[in-house]
Amino acid sequence: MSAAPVEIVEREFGELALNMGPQHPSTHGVLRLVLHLSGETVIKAIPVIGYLHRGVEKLSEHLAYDQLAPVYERDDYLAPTANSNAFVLAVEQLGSIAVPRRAQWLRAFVAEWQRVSSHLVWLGTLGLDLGGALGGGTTLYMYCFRERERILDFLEEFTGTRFHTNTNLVGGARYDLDAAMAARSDALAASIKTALPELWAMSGGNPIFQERTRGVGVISADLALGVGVTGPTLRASGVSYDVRKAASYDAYAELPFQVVTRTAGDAEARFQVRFDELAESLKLVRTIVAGLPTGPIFARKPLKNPKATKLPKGEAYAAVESPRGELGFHIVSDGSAKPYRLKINAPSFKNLQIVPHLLPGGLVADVVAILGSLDPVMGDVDR
Amino acid sequence: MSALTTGWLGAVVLSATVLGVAMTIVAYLTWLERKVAARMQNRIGPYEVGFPHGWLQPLADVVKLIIKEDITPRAADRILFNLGPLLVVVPALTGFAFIPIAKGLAIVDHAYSFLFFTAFASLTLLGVFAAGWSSNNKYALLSALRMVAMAASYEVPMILALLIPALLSGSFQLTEVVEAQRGLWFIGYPLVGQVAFLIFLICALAEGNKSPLDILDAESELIAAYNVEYSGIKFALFYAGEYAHTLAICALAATVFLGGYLGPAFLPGFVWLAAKCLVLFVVILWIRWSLMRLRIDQAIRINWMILLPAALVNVLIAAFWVVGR
Amino acid sequence: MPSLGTIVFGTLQTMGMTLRAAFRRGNTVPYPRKKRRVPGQWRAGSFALTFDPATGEENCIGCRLCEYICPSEIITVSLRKGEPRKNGIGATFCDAFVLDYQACMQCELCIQVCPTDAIVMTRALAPAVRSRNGLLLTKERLMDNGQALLAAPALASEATATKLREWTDAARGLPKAEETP
Amino acid sequence: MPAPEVVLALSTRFGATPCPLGVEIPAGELLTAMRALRDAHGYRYYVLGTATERETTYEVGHVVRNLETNDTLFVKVGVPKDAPTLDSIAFVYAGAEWQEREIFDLFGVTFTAHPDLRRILMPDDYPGHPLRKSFAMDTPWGYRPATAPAPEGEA
Repeated sequence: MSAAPVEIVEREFGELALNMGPQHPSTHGVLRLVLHLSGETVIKAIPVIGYLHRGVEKLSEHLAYDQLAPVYERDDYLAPTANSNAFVLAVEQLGSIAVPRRAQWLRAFVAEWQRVSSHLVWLGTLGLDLGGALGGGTTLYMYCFRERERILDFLEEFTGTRFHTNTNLVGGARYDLDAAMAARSDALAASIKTALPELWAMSGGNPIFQERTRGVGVISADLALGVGVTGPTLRASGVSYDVRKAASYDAYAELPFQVVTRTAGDAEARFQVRFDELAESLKLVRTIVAGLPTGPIFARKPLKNPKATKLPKGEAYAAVESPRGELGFHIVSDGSAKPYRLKINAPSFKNLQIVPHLLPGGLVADVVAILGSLDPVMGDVDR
Repeated sequence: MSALTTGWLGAVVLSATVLGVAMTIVAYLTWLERKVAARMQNRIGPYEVGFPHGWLQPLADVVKLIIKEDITPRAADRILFNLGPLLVVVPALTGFAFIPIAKGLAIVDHAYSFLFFTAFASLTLLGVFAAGWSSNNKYALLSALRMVAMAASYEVPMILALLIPALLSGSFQLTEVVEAQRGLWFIGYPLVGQVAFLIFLICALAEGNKSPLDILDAESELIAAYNVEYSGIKFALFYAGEYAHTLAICALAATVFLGGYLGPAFLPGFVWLAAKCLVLFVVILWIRWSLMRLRIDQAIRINWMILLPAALVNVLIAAFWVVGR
Repeated sequence: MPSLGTIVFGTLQTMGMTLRAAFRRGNTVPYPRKKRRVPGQWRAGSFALTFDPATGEENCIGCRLCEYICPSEIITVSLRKGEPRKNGIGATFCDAFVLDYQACMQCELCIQVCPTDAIVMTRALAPAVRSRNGLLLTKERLMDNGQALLAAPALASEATATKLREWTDAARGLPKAEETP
Repeated sequence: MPAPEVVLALSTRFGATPCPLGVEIPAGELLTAMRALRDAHGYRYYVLGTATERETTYEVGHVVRNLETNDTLFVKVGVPKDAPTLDSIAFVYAGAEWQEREIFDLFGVTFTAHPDLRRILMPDDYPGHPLRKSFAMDTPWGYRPATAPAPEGEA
């Protein structure tokens, strides 16, 4: 939250410094952008983050491994399961803890549903960014939230809460899918699939939407690699890297799915990648339900005193493909029941880093289009 | 001049009545817009205040806005800041004075009422600029600057489109323009009428600040744009001015393209006028709640590269036609 | 710029979409008059300390497992020795039991570790309070909730410690030893 | 796991020693080693910058990845605690800029020749560097759960 050293200069030749955020409808939370404008053209953009910093990494050194998974679900609050999934994977890798096969499939199941729900939020808010709260954007937003609400209702029925499902435990999953819920999941996936053309008609099929996103915020593959953007943002620049394929975790090695890529690297390409991922994920949840193996979902002894779970000395890094990209946990253990050091590799943090490279040259209206297409979640950026 | 406006007292009473009715209509237009938008978004819209369907909602909104704290920023230009809302509302409402509601009957039936109307409709933008400039807020300033760019460009094809009815009727008097449509509404004239109407509709979106051309209060970029610093009753005035402005433009379009008060005789003329206004208003809402916003450079490019040449060619064709007739 | 066909067709497609939507049924639930169904294992409600329905004795044995597992560290329990219970689950009780609901994140770990199903969540919304003290769930408040659950057992969340442990039982779903050939 | 031939090349050229998940490199060689990794070995993708407090050093780690071979490598550098200064690699990998700012913010390691070294997550006037082990968890302004009702009038 560096306020003072950001130099705000309003020079005589008409350069205007515009403080966008931290309270602004289009900065996706509490991002602050210091924009230097010449007319409406952005000359320089300085992102200022940290307004949502909660010190999770320091808190991790204070809590035991069995307590921590629910804490991380608050980081990336649009796809909470991805956080705890990456954490439990790292702990299991460090402690060589076996995970039952059914639990791996269930983790992927919840993760894919949350990917759909997260992408729906992104599409709706992108609509708000491009169309405004008093226009067609809201209509798209409402359609997206209509579908997302049904996913949250389903997750609530399945796990007890709509968001922070807390379904990942070290060594397995927490809630089991019965036949009735499996049937509901299938029906829901089918019905959301029929709603996708409606969302497309409101967004990608609209000439104004195309005009607003095409050629805006182009990220070349080289820039994307050097800055280290990840997830759909990286894949829209033509780099086909998906953690689910490249470093398979959970059940993804057994699941068939396509890695969606585009080569244009602009906002429209990022939109298309995420939109196609919606369909891919809907296919995946149905595949998972159809092939869900039987067996237990938790292989350890029942939870009791968390201080009893000690990991061997060492280091581990495990990552998952969250809706925003590679979300990794690097754990350094000193042999006790608490992490000695825990570092979260947050995808939004890395994706936001590209903002100063993209905004100069564009108009103020492009700022919100680019930010919306990057899909940053400030809880994930600031941790 | 109509007999209704003779005498000072008569004028005051009439103006007060018209103003009261107009403001009530404007308030209920917000209700209509919220309902239409809600339907398109699969929602219900206002429902609880004035159960069912929230028919008391506009009243509640007005009361809320009146009793809210009225804030003037310390660094604002006080005179312009307080003048802004008035400059928006008054010209927008004045426009209604020129709209004929029956044969030869308008509050002001001037020989050049057509031109007066367009002049008053453009005056609201002055209020917007005053508000944006005087707020001493960077977002409001950007909005005011955008307004200048938008007004300078979209006024031109709009006036050119309005020249078509004037050409075809041979008069700048709105009552005459309506009477000239007895045989065929001007929108029905092949090609010329439809192109002019379409251009006018697009320009009306820009004038009335509606998506996809609501560049100057693009709230996802400029928060609340020129009225970002306004609260309470002044904000309500802006809101009312915006709706009155839109409605006035709808009324003009209904008058010069859709035959105004003309219609089958089983209903009085002003009902036909109101119905046509309402239909146009809902069409504008439909466009507004369906489409996203254009960027300012795109909006202005569309204006200079497409609308203006089309309007010019259209005027040329109409002129040849009128001459050859 | 896109072609004229794209502009006309795309715009008509979008406007047709909103027109069709306008004649669909709304999704809004008019909340106070129509309530949505609360799922069985809902965990967004308040907490309760349960009683044994047969004997009416409190179930909490003051073992402090919930205090140890709570990630927000908001539970404070102290142990008290007392008369042995009639239903035979021991002679220890909680002396004080304070749950600071302000910082609770509804992770359900305390319920999962409870050996006697003593702490559960309720399916009723936590009542709105006028001061922060109102969110401090003391033993009396939790026991009041527990008494309410005795009267209306359907208000309790289905996710009790027993059920959660049953779900995560390591032997669950595996063929039993005698069944394997 | 890091590719053995890369580890070998790094150890012969820069005196790197293998360690869990990657290699440890002398602080003076970091910049040239990262350049070599990017240009000669194909580690073009910058994944993560991290730091860990050890007994006498802060161990700064840069994680880079070769997308062709799908190989992730931790490059660790020990920085002495009494003089925590290290070369910035933000000009080699643009992605390191914010990660180094974060390490500077939370650990107090200074990066020389960094384009814009300011605090990134914490307020500018924040005392101390929170992820150091010497930084106490019990800050006076931290939230402590209540165990008894607050006195009347304070709640």
